[in-house]
Amino acid sequence: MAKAVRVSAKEKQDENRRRWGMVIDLDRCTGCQACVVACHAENNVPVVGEQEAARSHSMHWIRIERYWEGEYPNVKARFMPVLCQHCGEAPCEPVCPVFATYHTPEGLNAQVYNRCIGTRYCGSACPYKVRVFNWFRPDFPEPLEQQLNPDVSVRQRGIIEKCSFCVQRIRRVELDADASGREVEDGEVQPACVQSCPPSALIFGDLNDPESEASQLARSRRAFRLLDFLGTDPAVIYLKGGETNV
Amino acid sequence: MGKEISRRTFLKVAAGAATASGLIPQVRRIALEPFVRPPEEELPGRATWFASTCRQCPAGCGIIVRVINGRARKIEGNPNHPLNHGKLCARGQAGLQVLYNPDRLHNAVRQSGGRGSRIFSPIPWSEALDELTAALQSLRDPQALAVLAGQPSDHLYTILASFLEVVGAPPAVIFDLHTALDGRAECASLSSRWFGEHQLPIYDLAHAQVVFSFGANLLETWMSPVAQSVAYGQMRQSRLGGRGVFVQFEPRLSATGASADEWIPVPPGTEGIIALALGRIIVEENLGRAGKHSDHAHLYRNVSVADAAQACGLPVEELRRLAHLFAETDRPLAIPGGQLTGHTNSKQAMDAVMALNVIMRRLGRHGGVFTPQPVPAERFASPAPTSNLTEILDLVERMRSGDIEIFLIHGANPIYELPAWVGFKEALEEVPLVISFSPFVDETAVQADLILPDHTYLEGWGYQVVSPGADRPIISGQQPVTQPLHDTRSTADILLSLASRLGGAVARALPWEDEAGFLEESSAQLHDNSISTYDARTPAGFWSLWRQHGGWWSKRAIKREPEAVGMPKGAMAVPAAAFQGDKGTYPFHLMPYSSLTLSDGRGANQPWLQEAPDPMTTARWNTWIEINPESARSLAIKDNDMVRVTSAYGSLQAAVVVYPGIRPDTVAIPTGQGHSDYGRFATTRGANVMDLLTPSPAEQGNKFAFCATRVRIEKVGQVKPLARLEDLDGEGRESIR
Amino acid sequence: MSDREHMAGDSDVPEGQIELSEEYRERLLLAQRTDAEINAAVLRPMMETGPKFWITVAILSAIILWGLYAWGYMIYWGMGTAGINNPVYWGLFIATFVFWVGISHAGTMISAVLRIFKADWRRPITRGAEAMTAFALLMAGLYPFIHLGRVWKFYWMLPYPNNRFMWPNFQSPLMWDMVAIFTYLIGSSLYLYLALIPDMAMARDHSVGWRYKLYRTLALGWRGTEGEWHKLHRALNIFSVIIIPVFLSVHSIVAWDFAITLQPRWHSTIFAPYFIMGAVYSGLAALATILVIVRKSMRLEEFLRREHFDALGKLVMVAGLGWIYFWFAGFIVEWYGNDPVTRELIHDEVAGKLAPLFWLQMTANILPVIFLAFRKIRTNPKWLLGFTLLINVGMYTERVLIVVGNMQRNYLPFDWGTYKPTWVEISIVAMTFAGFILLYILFSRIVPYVPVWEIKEGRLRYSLRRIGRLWVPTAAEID
Amino acid sequence: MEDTKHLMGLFRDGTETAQVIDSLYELGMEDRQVTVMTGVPYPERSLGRHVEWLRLPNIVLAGALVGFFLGLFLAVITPHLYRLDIGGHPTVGFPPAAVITFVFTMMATIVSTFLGVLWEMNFPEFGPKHYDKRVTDGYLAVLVEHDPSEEGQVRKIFEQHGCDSIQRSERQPL
Repeated sequence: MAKAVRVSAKEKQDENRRRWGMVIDLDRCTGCQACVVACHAENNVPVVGEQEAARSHSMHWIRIERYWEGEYPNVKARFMPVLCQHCGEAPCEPVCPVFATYHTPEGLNAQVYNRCIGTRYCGSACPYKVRVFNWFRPDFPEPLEQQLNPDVSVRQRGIIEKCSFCVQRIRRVELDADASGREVEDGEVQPACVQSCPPSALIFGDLNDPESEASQLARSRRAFRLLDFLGTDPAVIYLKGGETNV
Repeated sequence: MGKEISRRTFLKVAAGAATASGLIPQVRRIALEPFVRPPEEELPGRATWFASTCRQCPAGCGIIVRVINGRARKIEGNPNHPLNHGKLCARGQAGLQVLYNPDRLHNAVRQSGGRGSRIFSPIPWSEALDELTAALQSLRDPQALAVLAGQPSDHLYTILASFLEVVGAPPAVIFDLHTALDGRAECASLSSRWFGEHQLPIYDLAHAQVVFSFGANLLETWMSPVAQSVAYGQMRQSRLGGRGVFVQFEPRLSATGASADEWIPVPPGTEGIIALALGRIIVEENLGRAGKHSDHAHLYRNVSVADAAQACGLPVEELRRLAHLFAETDRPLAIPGGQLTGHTNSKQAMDAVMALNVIMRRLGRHGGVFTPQPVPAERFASPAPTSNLTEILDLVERMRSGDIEIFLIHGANPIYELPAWVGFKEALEEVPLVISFSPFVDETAVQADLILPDHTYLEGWGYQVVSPGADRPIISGQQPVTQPLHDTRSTADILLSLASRLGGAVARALPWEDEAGFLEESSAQLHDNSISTYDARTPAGFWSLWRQHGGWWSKRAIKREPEAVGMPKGAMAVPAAAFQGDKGTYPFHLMPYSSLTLSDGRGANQPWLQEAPDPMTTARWNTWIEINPESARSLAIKDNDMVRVTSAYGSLQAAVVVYPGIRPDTVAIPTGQGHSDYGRFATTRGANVMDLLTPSPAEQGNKFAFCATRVRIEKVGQVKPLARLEDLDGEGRESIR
Repeated sequence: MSDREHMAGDSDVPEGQIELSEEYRERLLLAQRTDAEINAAVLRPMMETGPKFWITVAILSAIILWGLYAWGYMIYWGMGTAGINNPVYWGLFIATFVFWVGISHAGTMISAVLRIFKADWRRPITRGAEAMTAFALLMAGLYPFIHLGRVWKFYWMLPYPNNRFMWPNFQSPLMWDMVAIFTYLIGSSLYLYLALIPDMAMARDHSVGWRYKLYRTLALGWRGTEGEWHKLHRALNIFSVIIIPVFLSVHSIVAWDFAITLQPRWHSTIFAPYFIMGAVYSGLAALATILVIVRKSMRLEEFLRREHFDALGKLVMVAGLGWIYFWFAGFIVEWYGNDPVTRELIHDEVAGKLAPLFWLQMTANILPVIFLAFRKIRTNPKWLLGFTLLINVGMYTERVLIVVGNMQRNYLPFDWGTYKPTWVEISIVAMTFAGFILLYILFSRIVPYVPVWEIKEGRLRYSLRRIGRLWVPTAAEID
Repeated sequence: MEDTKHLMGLFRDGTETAQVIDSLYELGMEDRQVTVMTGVPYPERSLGRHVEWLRLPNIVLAGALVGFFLGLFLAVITPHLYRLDIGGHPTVGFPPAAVITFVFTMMATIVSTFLGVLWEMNFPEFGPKHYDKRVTDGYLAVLVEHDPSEEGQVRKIFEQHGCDSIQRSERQPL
């Protein structure tokens, strides 16, 4: 891991390096919350209960924003899943005093739980408000703790966590591919949300690979990025709803 | 592994598995082994995947469960399964919290303080079985044994049906609220009425160009939402370009309606009238490329478009536009279901919608309507039916009059799920012996003498004949993925032990040692079948592959064209829907709808589902009532105000969600909350909308007319901030003021 | 005596015939006293602690203990016991932090800036101002700890490498914050202490018991030789030059904590000077408040006179005008830009949910500026107390609006939030207010509140000179 | 040192004191033999003494340099020891480095000023010293270290200028 972490600026510019990214087809998203629950299950995201949820203390790593357009009877609602955008120029990263969040060479905005001391500065700096804080000790009444994914740590109270693009799955696939001496194939890595999404609104892949499904979709004329004008260079690309690609 | 499995899904599965083949069959009996002496398939820290079937709703999606060190850790869709193609909905993902629920019963219990006392004392299984056997033996009349089950796994249904038949008891009544709100019984009745089939029709959503859905929330809970969502994704953005159009007709904008291109807010109960009017316009103007409509003109003889336009509050021009939109395409599709079936005119309305498919020649066509191919084996040919309200009312009546001496209940929670007016709880009190098989102490189990908890579905065996199916016959196999957590026992095994204890004809009719033996024998019926996706030399090998694949299915798509043998012959008419409650006193239509996450309330004990926001209101953990902004303004109520909702039958309190997507004359309340029992996560929150429903008079046909109640709304002066994910100051709009 | 002789000697004043107008006479008031009398006047209220004092200490200690309990409770159960949430990640804690850092700015303003400009009226109030700086900074310095999610790991921010030779991230404004506040705390404490040494010697010479031991230790062996005075002067001059850029940098960095984010209304270049101006404004107002209270409770009327209130009132007024100017300079750009989020934020403040706070802020910050323009109000302790208290209510509100008001809104309306402080936050904030007051009153009982040697030095420089019919005091430019 | 004695005179007036010092110099006293203690800082040279040359500015400057380089080390060198990409920023950027270097320079300057002046003053120094408590009550104390033979002359000078109190001074705890 240390090798993966210590990367010079020159190495970073290596063209062959992956940039993991996600394409979210808003035309397919039905707002069904499968990704939300899948994420809770995969990443041991705690549940906070009604009282704390009402105080905006809930901890979803991915949320489906619902926006109304128009008034009754010509009213429409649109869904937009929002998760960590894994910005290339992430505003959350430089503000952390202890380097608890940084950019991996593969384009992930990584959060080092063990390093975090809970200044919540990254959360304030994030324009997408996707960083969630452990407001309380996580509570898993017995035997619910047996549902926990052993590949993902359970976070302590007082630290920030957020979507990791299921880095544990990425690593597993990469290690397995390395072990058998082959390249990671497109679509082989599927974060829990992508895996579960019934209408396949979420597509994950290497944006630097022009052949990958994600990068092909990212070139669609429906493509846009959330708050692109801020210049954060997100790795999550949305495809506008209500239109075709052609 | 069929060709449909892409390489990546195969790799993904293989990567997690300890052995070279993708999925590992669960061995039939696993001795309890400590962690340091792992069973041979278990490597510490290495994941094993088991294929099984999701039982969170009756759809029967295939799942694979990641098991590490003997404990289930994650549920995912089975990528090989032809129904859900590796996808899974929120409820399916939350299945782990059924298994690991902290409020499960740990063993068989007797309610020692009397029914409703909630004082339980554990009893050994032998004693429970003795008692049950004795009770059955002392039964004077086998007709005094009644069983109510909620969409049981098909293997349990088969065993149960044989058991009841051989002891001479009436067949089990099958009811649960989830399928009732889907209108499953109505849809089945439509299928048998029109096509002479007892299986539900299949709508080829993926390939339709224009989809008109009349009340079916097919992306949320209706029938097989994952399969329909997968198809919806293909309809929207097929990789070849082209994009289907989707129009939803319903009084309240559901999440499905929100995904539609157009939402037509029809007055409750007029969906069928609109369908008729559309048909009339199509026939009259001879729209579309499907040939002449003269064959069907007689159906619409008595339809007046102008009257229909008035009834549904839409201009005639709008109806014409919709008719053109529907007809002037190659592959239109009309789907009836869901809350359409909650009206008194549902039969005629369903006919009217299905007729649109017929006049556009959509039966058996690409992107049209199909009937499923039955599984080619006798054992699987007759999956569990769904009872209608008449059968339930009949059961209640017999209970009330003291005709029932033993009442067994499995997988259903009628005290919570049935409308309060049915009086199930009161009727139950007349039954001398009530035995529940619920793994949880729910509202009905609390009224039982004995609770003999079944395994949860991740610990138990079973199979489910998928219906409505995908494009081929499918049996989703269910197998234990982990040791039973507690001292629970499979209900099917209990029936088999009962049979052997009773002896005689009963034992002969149910000769299996246990349910796994029954399953193995059943699977053998498909051994050597030519359409099977896998085959083995021996039945034992076949049974092993069955468990490895998570069931059985055909290797290729088999779609059957339905024959509309029973379609209406004469002119169709849809009567005005009747509503209970005076319009002056009760100005609003009440629309109970199935919660996307909690479904009919069975999800309420799973914190992941409680915490997952409702997609439209983003509310969590409670009950709310949706009111049009205009109506809210006229009543001077705001978001989060508590209101009392009163119908002619009952009343409840709920917090208000001012909801732009609902008709001003309608209010909507989701199901699922308001539990008085059912564990720590479910209780003490919200209200049960079923308490409000008002009975329809018998002359309107004993339908479960859940949309036919009228209510009034009064402010109670309290404020209850709902746990909404969305911030209300944003007013739900993306653009800022 | 010696000074009277000075006057007489230099100016030939006929004894008993001088007609000084009141404002001039006031300035010479102390000239009538001997050094010993001045010493006694300063030391007496220090030594006298009546029941009122102990009751106050008891109440403050109780508040502090309760606040510590609340803090412990929050550490044990998690930050969620406070009202902060997503997206309002920073609440009352950070607002109060900014407030205390702001309060700390007046001490330096008074003693360093006025020392450089040789404004003689500063002399009696410098120590009170410097103490305010040090204690306000101590309270401000608590907040970064209170605010940490895992306070038990606070030392990870200290500049030392971990076992992988990873140092803290010096690109983070929080690191700047930490070192700047630490620097300022050290600087202001040392500055306070250096100027205290001769007075410690004075107190040593006039006390017995534990006080004698304390003062003797703190005086470090001061005798008042020429060399000592000379070196002390040089050091104080160097200090007053260095501490000014430090004090400017501290509040700039606090402002940059906010301004470097992409949050609309925070992301502004004017934030640093605006914060500094606000800090000076609130700090000077707080100083005036404290002086009025200390003057009354410690009977220091002789030292803290109308001339000080007059001058301080003018400074507060000027700082207030500056604050209004900077506020407006920021506001007009934001208003004109009409960016949707900024517009929403402004709307929310001016006419929305935050309107009561906003108008409280504007009233409380602008009204005193108008009233303090009148000399009669400036020099009346009661009015001054009222208006300066009002200013700090206004400035506290301003911090809350900046931190909380802005965090409640962002680019995605779905994720807006509402913030309500809980008992935990309120208790902890109250703890720091009580802690500040307690430290301050204990300080005022332990060290001479009025810098005696500076006053005596000031007296040396005055003489009377006749201009026409008037005798006016004149000050010599000696160093 | 045993053959020198200390005499301390207390005066009330600065001018008189200056004249005493002048007279003492005329007597052939050296600078180091005469110490003046005051409760008030008299302006430099007002009492006719030589002004000492101070090392304080050099100490401060040295401290500032140390702080500058420490700041530079932290801001510029340490990020290279464990390189992490954060937000697309370069490993070292001018503005953060400037802030850190500035603050550390200032911190070191402040600390070195304080330590420097203590060092210059030989503080802390709690041993017995020649002192009179009346200094802080406004008296100017002139302490003369003299040969026993000169005592009379010194006393005379003191008396001539209206000395309030002349005493043999012994070291005493402060």
